[in-house]
Amino acid sequence: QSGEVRVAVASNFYRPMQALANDFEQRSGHQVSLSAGSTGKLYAQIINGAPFDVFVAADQARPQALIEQDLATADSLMTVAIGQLALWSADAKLITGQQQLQPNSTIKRLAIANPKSAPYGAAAIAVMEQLGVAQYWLPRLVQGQNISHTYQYVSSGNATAGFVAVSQVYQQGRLIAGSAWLVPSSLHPALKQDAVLLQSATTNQAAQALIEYLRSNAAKTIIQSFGYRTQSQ
Amino acid sequence: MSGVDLTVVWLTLKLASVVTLLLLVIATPVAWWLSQTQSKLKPAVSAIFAIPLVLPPTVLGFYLLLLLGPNGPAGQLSAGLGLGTLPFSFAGIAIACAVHSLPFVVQPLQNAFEAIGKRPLEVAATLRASPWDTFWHVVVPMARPGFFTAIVMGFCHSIGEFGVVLMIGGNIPGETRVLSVEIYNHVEAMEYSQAHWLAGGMVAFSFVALLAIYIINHRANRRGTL
Amino acid sequence: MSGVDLTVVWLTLKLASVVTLLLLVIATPVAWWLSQTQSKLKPAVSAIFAIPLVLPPTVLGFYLLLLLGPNGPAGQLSAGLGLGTLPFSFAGIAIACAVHSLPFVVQPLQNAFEAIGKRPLEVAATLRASPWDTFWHVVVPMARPGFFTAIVMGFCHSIGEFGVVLMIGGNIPGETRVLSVEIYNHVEAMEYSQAHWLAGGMVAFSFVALLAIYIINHRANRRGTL
Amino acid sequence: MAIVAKFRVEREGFTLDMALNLPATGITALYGASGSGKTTCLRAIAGLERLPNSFFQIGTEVWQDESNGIFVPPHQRQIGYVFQEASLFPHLDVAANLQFGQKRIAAAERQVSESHIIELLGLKPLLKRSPAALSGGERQRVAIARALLTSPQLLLMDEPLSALDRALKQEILPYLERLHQELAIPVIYVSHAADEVTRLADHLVLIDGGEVKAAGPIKQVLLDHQHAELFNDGASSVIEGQISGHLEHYASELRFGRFALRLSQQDHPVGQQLRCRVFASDVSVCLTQPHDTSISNIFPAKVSSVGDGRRPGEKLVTLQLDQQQHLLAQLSSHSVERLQIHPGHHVWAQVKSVAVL
Amino acid sequence: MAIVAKFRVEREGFTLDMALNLPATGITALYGASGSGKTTCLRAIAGLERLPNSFFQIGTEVWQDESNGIFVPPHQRQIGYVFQEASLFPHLDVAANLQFGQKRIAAAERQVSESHIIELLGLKPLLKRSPAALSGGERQRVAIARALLTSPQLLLMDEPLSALDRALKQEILPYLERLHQELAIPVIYVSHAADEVTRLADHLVLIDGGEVKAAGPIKQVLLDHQHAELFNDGASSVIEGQISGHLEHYASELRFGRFALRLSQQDHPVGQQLRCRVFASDVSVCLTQPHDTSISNIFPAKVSSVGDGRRPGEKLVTLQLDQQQHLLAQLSSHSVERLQIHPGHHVWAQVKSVAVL
Ligand SMILES: Nc1ncnc2c1ncn2[C@@H]1O[C@H](COP(=O)(O)OP(=O)(O)OP(=O)(O)O)[C@@H](O)[C@H]1O
Ligand SMILES: Nc1ncnc2c1ncn2[C@@H]1O[C@H](COP(=O)(O)OP(=O)(O)OP(=O)(O)O)[C@@H](O)[C@H]1O
Ligand code: MOO
Ligand SMILES: [Mg+2]
Ligand SMILES: [Mg+2]
Repeated sequence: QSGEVRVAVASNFYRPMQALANDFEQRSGHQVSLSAGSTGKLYAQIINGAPFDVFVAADQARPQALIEQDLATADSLMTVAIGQLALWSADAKLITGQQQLQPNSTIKRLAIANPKSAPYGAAAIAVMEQLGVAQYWLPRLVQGQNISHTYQYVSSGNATAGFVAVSQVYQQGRLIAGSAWLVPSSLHPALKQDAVLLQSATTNQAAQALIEYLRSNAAKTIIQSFGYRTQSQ
Repeated sequence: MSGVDLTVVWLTLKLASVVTLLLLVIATPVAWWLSQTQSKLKPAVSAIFAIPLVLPPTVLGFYLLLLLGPNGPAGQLSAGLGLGTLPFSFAGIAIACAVHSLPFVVQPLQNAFEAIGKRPLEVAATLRASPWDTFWHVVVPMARPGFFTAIVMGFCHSIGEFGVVLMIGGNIPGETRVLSVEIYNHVEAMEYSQAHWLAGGMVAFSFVALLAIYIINHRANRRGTL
Repeated sequence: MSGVDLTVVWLTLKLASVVTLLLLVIATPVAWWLSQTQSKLKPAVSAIFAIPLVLPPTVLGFYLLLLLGPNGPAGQLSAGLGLGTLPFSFAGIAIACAVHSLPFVVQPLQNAFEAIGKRPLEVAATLRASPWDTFWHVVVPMARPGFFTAIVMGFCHSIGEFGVVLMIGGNIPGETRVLSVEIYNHVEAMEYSQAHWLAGGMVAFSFVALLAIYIINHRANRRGTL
Repeated sequence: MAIVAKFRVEREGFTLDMALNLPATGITALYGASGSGKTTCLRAIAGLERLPNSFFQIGTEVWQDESNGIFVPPHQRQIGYVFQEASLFPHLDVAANLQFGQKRIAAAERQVSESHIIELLGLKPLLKRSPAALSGGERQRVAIARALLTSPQLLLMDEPLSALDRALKQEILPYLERLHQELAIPVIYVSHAADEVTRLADHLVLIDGGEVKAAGPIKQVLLDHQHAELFNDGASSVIEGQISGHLEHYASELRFGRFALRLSQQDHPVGQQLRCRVFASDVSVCLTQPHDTSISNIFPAKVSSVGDGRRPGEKLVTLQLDQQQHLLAQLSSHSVERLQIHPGHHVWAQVKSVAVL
Repeated sequence: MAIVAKFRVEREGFTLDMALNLPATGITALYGASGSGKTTCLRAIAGLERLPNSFFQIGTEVWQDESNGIFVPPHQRQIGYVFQEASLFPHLDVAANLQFGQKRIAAAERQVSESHIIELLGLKPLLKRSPAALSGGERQRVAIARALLTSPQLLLMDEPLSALDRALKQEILPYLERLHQELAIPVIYVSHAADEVTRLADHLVLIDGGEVKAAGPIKQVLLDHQHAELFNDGASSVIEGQISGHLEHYASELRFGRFALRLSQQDHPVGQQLRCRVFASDVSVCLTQPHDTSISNIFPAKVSSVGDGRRPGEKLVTLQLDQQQHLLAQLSSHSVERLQIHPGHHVWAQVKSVAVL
């Protein structure tokens, strides 16, 4: 019989999650309802009794913290996707590679996500440190609250370029607009996004089915099509 | 607009209406007390009722979440009374929203009440109207501009309410996902054209609605006092 | 509190003060016009000035970003005037914040102006006061409760302003990182104890500040009219 | 029935300290200079001002007795109040203003006819107007009508007629008189206008600097030379009598003691008690009985005293008609000297005009 | 100097249509029933009400001429205005209210002494008070002082004294008179009180239903029987003469034509023009010259007409003293018949009292 599963999903993963949910609903007959929010907010809501079954975070820390508090089941923990970082500009000619990150760049203002709350932001800082240009960029940064704000800063031209998620600027493996440099994942800690089944949903078969589904290859194909990498089993 | 969006619009209007009603019920006696009292507590009470303004909505939402959640004192009380907990329910966002908009409603009412002065109350008393009667038949009609402002501000602010609702409500479709949250969802999903449509529609609708009530109010004012 | 936090507090107070001033400068003539006009445009203008209430702050911020950005009409104008673009600057968040808080300031002022009635203006005219003179020496003092409310609401709302600032500001330390954003960041980052300290401090400080001005206002009221 | 009141309050530069003992019938005038405390006293009676250590009783009902913690709030006192500044409700039209109080009393208690009052006060064309579209006098008339329509047990009026012109006053005054005669509503009436007071009042309370300087039946208070200065309307005396007949030439005759006074025609039936006021300035004196004069009211009298008038060169002469009745005459010292008017002399008092009260 | 005004406006149930041509000197009274349009007219003069198709000119200054698009806003008209309801600024204390207008005129133009006015109107103890802590009369006095302190070119007063008691009026009236004599400020004065009007006014405009019924020098207007009803104060006549001497017994003598009138003592020097009002009700008639009467003013006169008085049973008799001077006498029809008073008869007019204007 068909059940219902309520998913709290980090905003950056909202689009792939919609596609995943559609596919899952067709396959299983279960109903999925999505609640998007920042990872930190969703976490705060869950520890205060939010009625969610599955939590798809933007990082690994929050699902881990839930498991430690016995609010999520440890055996359900999985890495759903691994984010990729891109230096992107709305200007089609601007970004030709990492050289635009060197001092005296044509980039006037560089947008990143808030490194404190968004993993993509922390990753961007790591990249700049790796390249030894962090000191140069620090006073030239603007921070979006999350990766979606960051994207908006760049796409509206307010920031010349910014570190965004590949998933935001690529579709079917092609850049949608502007110019970009795909940041090698070796330059920053992996942007692993974990999902977990919440303790309150251990008897919810639809929720368990969704966790199962997320591990499936079908799901991975969809996730990859949004510009994420997935973990090999 | 899709079927989902209509639910969202409906929920938004319902929220704004419920909150406005709630606000009037709470703010009217508070504002009246503040306007009439000689008590030394007046500044303290006034300050308390202005506090929700100072806190960022998300932060306010966060603390309301802590307070009303299953571990919070208010949450334990409401659970103990068999009411369950309020966050992530329509009642929850309505209450949170009301807390956040309270100052916008208390202030204009208080100003309107104070502007009436003592004389009309005295006249009403000499015409045998009890304080309660006077309140309804003299104070309320004479404070009409204040009520009008309070209602417009309370209603509009509830429609635009976002941070508190998102925090307390949890973006749950059909229950707590209101228009502002839906626009946020579209933006997050990079569905900008939908976001533009929704936001544009919201502005257009609000403008027409506001225009209508301002025109009605304008007429009523002309008919009424100078 | 750390050194960083003090910068943030300072910036927040500066923002709120600048915005409040800006609001008074913009809202006072608008409210005065609205209170005096016989024009048919009155309801339309009123409605326009209420619109910022309806839009969720983040959405408003989003559109202001588009409008003020280098590709937006306002941005091109400001760039053409050699002013650069406004987003990610203190001036930018101040303007955005002012747009968002405008209704809270226009409304109480308008109500206060309307409550004065025509007679004091007539009396002032027969005592040789020009309209300008009358405005400053009769209207403003008589509308004191309205100005008080407008200032409190504008100032507090600017302190609590969040969505718009977040969007337009870019969280630049010392420039656009204000208290509300800082607390929000702590909440997001699971740094709850820092969030509690900051939020608690903010509430406590605001309460004391509000209490002080309410007490002063209370005294002034007593001394003034009945 | 009596009204007993004791009010005391200290204000910056003003102390009110009044003890009043008034009959709870008829019209009592509070008369005094600007700032003497009339409005404060009226407000205290209505309960609008709760003065500490005060007491107010009307008949058997105690409305305020602070020593026993009694204070009946204003809306439970069956009063009508006409404020010094007509205070109409700006959000109601004239008709709704009128009905405001009337609606709030039981139908059985309504003793005042709405249509009658509307006609009397000429409010018909104003009923649908907003108070802002009324002239000053029109506003005041509406306020009077509104207070009357609550059929009060006690009517308090703070200079209700001062915004009205004489013709309107002349119409309203008899109505107020009749009202209090027919309905026996006691009225406390604040006025600056001596003619209103003398016409209307049965009792007079002279107030000065927050204190009661004199109180009593108007005839008594007015006759006392001492109060002429306070009352400020020129000395006068009051004649009370019975209508004894209606004469040709639109005249009526009032009998008092063994005398008769010729008046302009009165509507009242024969036998009706009537009160007239004779200003000292309207009384002249002849040594011999005048015959071919247009003055109709001439009485033999005995000079009982000669006092100083208000201004130098003026004398106030008290003339005794009989045991009961005195008349005051204001004469120039010149005439007093020329005619040798001294106490004990017999003269003829000519009364040029009489104001029926 | 003259004031020329033409105002027209239609309101629900009221039409104002006035053309006025007044001297821009002295005091002009607007007199009329409640709702007759006095306040509207005054507001139009001040420019507070901008009536369409209207015109106003004072001296050579045109303040309003709609056909030429001229409209001087109120604050540029050098007027003083006392509103019907004292409209003090609630946010200012009495002193600041007084200074509000004074501060706004150049020091050189200040012709009215602040300390003098404060003393005259007894405002000293009130200076630090808030308007809310004043009695009704006190508020009105502050409003009068405030208007005077702007040293206006034209003073507009809307029933300024109706909230004041007689004693205060008696103090303020002479001041207003002197003010307009010394400073030559023309005054337009709305009043219901006939005694104020006759005392103060040089010109009288009778208004009824939004129209001017009569206008002219007060002596002329009052003498016309027709207007007695409108003026509503009882008929009277005005005597204008010169003080010819001060007598013993605190009396003065006024010479008019070949007659002399005995008055209470006047402060004015010999030679001073003076105006008195004689109410018809204060004049009685004898067929033979009375001798032993206290009435000092007795004149031979010829009956020139006998008309009906205001009430049945009353006659208004015009007595001619000489070519110039008439006196009105109000007699009962009874007396007229008894004494056979007909036009052409010679009688003695006894004037019991005279009001110095
Ligand atoms: N805004 C208005 N709309 C309609 N009628 C009005 C308005 N204002 C005044 N009136 C009417 O105009 C007439 C004249 O009013 P105005 O105030 O000039 O009278 P007034 O002579 O000053 O009377 P009062 O002695 O009672 O003050 C009145 O009948 C009044 O009802
Ligand atoms: N709130 C107050 N504070 C201080 N003094 C006051 C206050 N209210 C009234 N007074 C003073 O009390 C005195 C009496 O005032 P009240 O209004 O009773 O006078 P009134 O006799 O009615 O005078 P009027 O004839 O001028 O209306 C006045 O001197 C007034 O200034
Ligand atoms: O989806 Mo996030 O947690 O706002 O980057
Ligand atoms: Mg009074
Ligand atoms: Mg008037």
